[in-house]
Amino acid sequence: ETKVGMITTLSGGGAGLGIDVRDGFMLAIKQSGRNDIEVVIEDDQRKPDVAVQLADKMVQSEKVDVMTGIIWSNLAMAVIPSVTAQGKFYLSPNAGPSALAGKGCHQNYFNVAWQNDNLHEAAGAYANSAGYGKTFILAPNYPAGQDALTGYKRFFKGELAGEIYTQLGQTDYAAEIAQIRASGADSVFFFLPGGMGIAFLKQYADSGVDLPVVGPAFSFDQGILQAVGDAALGVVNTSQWNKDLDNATNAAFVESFQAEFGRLPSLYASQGFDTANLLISALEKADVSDADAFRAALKAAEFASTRGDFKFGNNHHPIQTIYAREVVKEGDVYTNKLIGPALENHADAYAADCKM
Amino acid sequence: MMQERYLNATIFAILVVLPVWAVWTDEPFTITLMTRAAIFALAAVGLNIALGLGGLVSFGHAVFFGLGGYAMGILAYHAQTYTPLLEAPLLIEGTKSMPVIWLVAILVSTLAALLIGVLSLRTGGVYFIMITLAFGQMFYYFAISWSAYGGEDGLSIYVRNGFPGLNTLDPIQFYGICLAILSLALFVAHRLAKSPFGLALGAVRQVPQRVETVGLNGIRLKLVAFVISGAITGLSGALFADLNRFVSPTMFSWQLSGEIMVFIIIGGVGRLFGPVAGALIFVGLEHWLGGLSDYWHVYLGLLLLLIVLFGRGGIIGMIAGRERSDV
Amino acid sequence: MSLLTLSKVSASYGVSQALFGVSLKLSEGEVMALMGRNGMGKSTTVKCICRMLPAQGQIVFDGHDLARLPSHRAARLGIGLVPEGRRCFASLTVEENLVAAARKGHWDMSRVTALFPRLAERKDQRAASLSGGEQQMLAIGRALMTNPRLLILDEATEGLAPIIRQEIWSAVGSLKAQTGLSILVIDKSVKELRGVCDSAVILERGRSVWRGAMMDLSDDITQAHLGV
Amino acid sequence: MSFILIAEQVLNGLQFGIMLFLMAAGLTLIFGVMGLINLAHGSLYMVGAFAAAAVAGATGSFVLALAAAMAAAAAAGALIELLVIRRLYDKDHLDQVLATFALILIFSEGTRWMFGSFPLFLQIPPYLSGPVSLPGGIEYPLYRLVLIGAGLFVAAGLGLMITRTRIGIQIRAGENDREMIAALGVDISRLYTLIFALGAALAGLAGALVGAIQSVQVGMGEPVLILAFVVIVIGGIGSIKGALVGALLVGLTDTLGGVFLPQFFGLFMTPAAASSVGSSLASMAIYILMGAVLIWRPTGLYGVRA
Amino acid sequence: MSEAVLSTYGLSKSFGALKASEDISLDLRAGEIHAIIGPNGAGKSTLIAQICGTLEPDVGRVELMGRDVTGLSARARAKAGLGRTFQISALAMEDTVLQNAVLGALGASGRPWRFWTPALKDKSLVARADAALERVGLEDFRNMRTAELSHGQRRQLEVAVALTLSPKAFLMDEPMAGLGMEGSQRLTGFLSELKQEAPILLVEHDMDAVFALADRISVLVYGRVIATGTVDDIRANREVREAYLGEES
Ligand SMILES: Nc1ncnc2c1ncn2[C@@H]1O[C@H](COP(=O)(O)OP(=O)(O)OP(=O)(O)O)[C@@H](O)[C@H]1O
Ligand SMILES: Nc1ncnc2c1ncn2[C@@H]1O[C@H](COP(=O)(O)OP(=O)(O)OP(=O)(O)O)[C@@H](O)[C@H]1O
Ligand SMILES: [Mg+2]
Ligand SMILES: [Mg+2]
Repeated sequence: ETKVGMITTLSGGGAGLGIDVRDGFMLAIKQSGRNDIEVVIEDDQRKPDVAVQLADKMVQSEKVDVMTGIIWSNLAMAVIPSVTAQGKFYLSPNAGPSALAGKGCHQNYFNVAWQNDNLHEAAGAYANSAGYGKTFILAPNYPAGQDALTGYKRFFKGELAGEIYTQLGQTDYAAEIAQIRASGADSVFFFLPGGMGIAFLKQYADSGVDLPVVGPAFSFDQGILQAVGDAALGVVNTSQWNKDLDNATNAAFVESFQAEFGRLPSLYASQGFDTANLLISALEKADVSDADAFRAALKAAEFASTRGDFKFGNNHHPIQTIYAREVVKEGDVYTNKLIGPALENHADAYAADCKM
Repeated sequence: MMQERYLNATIFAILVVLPVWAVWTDEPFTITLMTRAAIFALAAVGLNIALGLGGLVSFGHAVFFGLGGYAMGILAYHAQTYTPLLEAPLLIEGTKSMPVIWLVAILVSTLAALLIGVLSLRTGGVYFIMITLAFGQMFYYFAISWSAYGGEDGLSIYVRNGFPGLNTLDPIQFYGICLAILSLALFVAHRLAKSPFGLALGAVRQVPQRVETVGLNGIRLKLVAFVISGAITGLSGALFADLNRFVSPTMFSWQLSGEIMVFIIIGGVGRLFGPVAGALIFVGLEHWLGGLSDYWHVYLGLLLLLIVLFGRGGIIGMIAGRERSDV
Repeated sequence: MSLLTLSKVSASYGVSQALFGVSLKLSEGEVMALMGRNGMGKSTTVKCICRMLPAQGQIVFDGHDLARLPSHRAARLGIGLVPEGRRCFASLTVEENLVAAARKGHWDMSRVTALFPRLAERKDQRAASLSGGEQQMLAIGRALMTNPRLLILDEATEGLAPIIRQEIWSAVGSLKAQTGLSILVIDKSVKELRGVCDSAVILERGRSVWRGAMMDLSDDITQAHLGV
Repeated sequence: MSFILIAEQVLNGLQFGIMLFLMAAGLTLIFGVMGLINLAHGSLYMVGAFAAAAVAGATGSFVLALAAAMAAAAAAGALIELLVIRRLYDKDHLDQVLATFALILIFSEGTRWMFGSFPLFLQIPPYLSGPVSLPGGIEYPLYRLVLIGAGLFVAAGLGLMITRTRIGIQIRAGENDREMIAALGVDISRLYTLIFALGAALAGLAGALVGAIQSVQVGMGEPVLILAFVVIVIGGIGSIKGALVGALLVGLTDTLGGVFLPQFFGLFMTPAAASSVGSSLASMAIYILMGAVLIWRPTGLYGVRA
Repeated sequence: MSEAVLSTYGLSKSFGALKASEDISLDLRAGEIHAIIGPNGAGKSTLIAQICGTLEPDVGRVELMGRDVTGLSARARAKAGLGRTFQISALAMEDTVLQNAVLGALGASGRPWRFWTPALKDKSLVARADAALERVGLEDFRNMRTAELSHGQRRQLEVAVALTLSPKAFLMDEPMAGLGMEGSQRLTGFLSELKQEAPILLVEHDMDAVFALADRISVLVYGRVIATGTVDDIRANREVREAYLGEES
């Protein structure tokens, strides 16, 4: 019997992501047919202090062996160090803050999604290949936003037409769009998660500025695209996964997810699904109580990932291919179509700092 | 109707007995919950001095909570990374000692309360509510973008700070510290309410013009109340940060200011044990309802509504009668 | 016929009971004084009539049982109140105070300002900055603008200059004569009440202890119940 | 920086201000006129946006969507007024804060219950989309001009209603002394229900109009709520004119602060640092503005002096 | 003639075009009651407000015991010895009668910055408060909640609070307002004793009381003092009768 604690966001504004991770995760558990895995799920309400409490509860009262589920970097930073310090395993299905990839890496911490910078780096690489020479970049003024612009700049070779930090939670982008229009840029890169991205794209589309837009998958994923509508059509975004990725695991996942929940899976659902499968693959080889063996089994990552090949780098973050994809409309549904790899077998920039 | 003093004693007994029972039955998480409630109660005891005694509806008390939290976060962060907090003009080192952190937390929130108070007390009523809210938002946005200390990610401290002679990592011992401080604060609040200062403050809340005509400075009375209030809430912030071994800008958020206020309203405004009752109930509800359904906020909302609509004077008022009695 | 009848009305503020059975009968066109020392329940009786305070017992106005009506319905039946403490709408101008609840009838802006020329002078001033006496005039004017059948004056001459008081009393007299208005008056000056009222009720500790025609109100009685 | 860009940013600031006014209008009405701190105002805004999105999705008509937004928000407003709010008028602000805080919880999660956790789709109709050219060579989205028009229209309508009509006078009288205005024969309860519903309808309208260019999602009302409070407090509670002026000030401060502060810091910092410091300050700017206004004028720009 | 405790010199105040006070010079002497009467809106309350410092005069000066207090705040004037009662009772309704009186004593002691010892255990404060309560005849009600007092008792408490401050001069704006006949008579008797303690500047429309109490009367009309004199002088003054008294008197 293995006990898994999942802390994720199930209420409030950001609940969609947490629900997808949970659904993907539970789907994999169900498909595995194992009934010796007990999953305790709690709602963190997207509040760091609540997440910390819940982590305490999982460790102290529920006595879980493995934890997972956190969506947001700030919550991850609050929970993961102390959980791993107490000897528990943590498998991150989404957040990958740089602090935990470099100096702060930990042998019991595995990230199954990406290091935060990855998708932005891929966006920079894509911009090069698309021949953009002068990009206007913007992101909210908080650590993930700062990482995003840094990540993009790390790979983008052209010049910057402008660089703006917007307010977190901002909903009106008229001023920024005016600056983009006046900047002489030939393309725009933005990282604006959630509602901010929806607002930006709608307003951008309505403004008459028609420079090409690049961004990470977060603003163009399945859960959100329907709300953006036509304004997102044709936008290129970067992701390590897409529903038309050509491998058998993925095809089966997409089909079974749709059958189970009546909606298309999102990036987050795929990450939840992969996380659970990684866990199951390790459990098949070793018991959690044998920490070293279990860790090695995780590290080996011998499971069928929805994104095809999957392996961990020395810092337990994925080394994977990140793709460019394009927003299209299939019938009534907005979704993404794969264009091609933007960065192949890409590791993160912090791995070298990890002494492990 | 139960007399308020017996009710208070009952509440206090819960604070003492429940954690002991939790240790007995090996339910460490119950202790964590109780610690959370005790710390929130402390924050609300602080606010209650401004709100209950002085009638100052501060919608920005999270400022002090957050400052206390960051006082702990920053000092411990520098201690844990062995970097000095300040080199010139004088060297200031970080620390992992709770008493020192508390002092700093109190000092910083006192200064902030002084500043905010001087500016905000020029206004009154709803404007006061809103200007304190504005200060809260300023601190919140500042903390989010202050990347030196983690910005929105906040700061994690890997090991709980120490208190001479105690093992703070043991939940019950840390709870003991929090309970002791809460009790002390309650005692202070009780004495304060009865003191000449408290009498004058109560009069300022009810009839400001009268206080002036007996030659007392109403604004200054309110300012001092606000500062004391901020200092206590600041101290609670430091404890909260230590409970979670983590600080983040959410400690400054208006939702948190609102929650501190909600504790008081649930418990009973201006009642000595109102904040304690309110915090216990709120934390309890949050915990029990959270397990019921994804949509548990609906139930929480309904319960709160019932309390306002039918429980005039908060829980304490419902049980011990509406009139504030002299305990 | 009787316009307003109270029988055995009692009422309380929270736990403390203020009225213990007040009865009175006021006829159409009658001017009645409600008398009593401080705190004996005069204003409380008025609040019960105006449905600002729940009451036990029977209150019948013009054949309608007031007990079941909300405050505004009672007022619409024709009860005009000049409350204790004036209660002008502080942030409204004088003119707005007057029109806020006006209903059509004999009394309109021009008649009210003719009665109190001062109000016309202060037409656009906010009520809060009026002098005490001006506010009192405004409160009376405001009640008249609703064109009531029963006017209730609760200490309506308080804080008014003697000369204005005299005018008000003579206005009360002519109101009765010209418009057949019924009036219930509370005032501290027994002497002045004697001049204008037809009948009186004396309250003591929340009970109506004396009722009768004004001319029957002897000095002994006032001495016993009012201390004067 | 070119003149056109500056002009355009000033226009953006004004436009944002009007948008804020649209969001604040209902709140001014309820807060200023009825003296009720309604934290649930943002929820009514959200209800409007969701209703609009649902109806637009079903019928494809934007006009119907707007009507539905107003109707749904008004109905929700009337309902909560009857069930909850009317018991709060004579209580102090604290109880109002708690009760309406509870309403936020109920509305937010209730909406999520009904509509799911994902943002909904609501779009500008084709006949209002795209930019138009203004004199001076400025390209400006037509829809935003429509928003400006709607905001000014609401401002004028509300202002007239409150200051000129008898209903307006009665409402203000009720704010001073509810019991007294009732004792004079005005059915203040019904009036307040109507006003609350009207305020809610305005919130719903704003939610739908603004939702079309922002995201329609659970929790969308909360940031709006705080901004709306800032606006009406700067303007002075109870003053429609104040709300309009306050909204324009906030809009200009926010927009121009966001644009120019980073550039200002760019004069002596690296672009990345300047952008970060500048935008931190910019995000605090409106609160600094509000603090400054209140310190200078403790009851706001057009508030009644004590 | 005894010396003036309180004097005003040329006080003037306008609200827009309205001259609420115009060049008002008057004084209050030891041991006397100086009544101010005049039509509604004549500027009596405005005058009181200027004397006690809640309203700033446009020009003019106020002196208390020979000291210029014009620049001082209301609070400083209260400290300097101006005792004031409010037209509408301003008392802490949730507190007891004693607590209200102790508040006054606390103000008189000038030391509200004591955070530990209970106020009601401070003997000197309580003694002072009790003395004042006894003075006005409220000693039996000292532990009652102020909200439960009758209107007349509240007025008495107002005076008691003012008494705790041992003022040099009293300012009273319509103290009889809302009192019944009997209550007015009692208060009249009380004020006639009180004036020995400190002189009273009295604004009142109750002519029975004014004529019974006042040593001197000043008549204010349209912001101007049109007459000052004894009760008999004023009663006999035709202008005053026309403007204010009417046929009564
Ligand atoms: N709001 C209130 N709450 C509690 N008790 C009250 C309230 N108002 C009046 N009372 C009490 O009810 C009793 C009757 O008061 P009421 O105001 O009716 O007297 P009154 O005859 O009008 O006196 P006055 O001449 O002083 O106006 C008094 O004992 C008073 O203390
Ligand atoms: N803030 C103000 N703005 C404009 N006018 C004012 C203001 N305050 C007072 N007034 C006017 O000044 C005049 C004098 O007012 P004041 O209150 O001094 O009169 P009063 O003599 O006390 O009258 P009363 O006997 O009726 O109380 C009144 O006409 C009043 O309307
Ligand atoms: Mg009365
Ligand atoms: Mg006056």
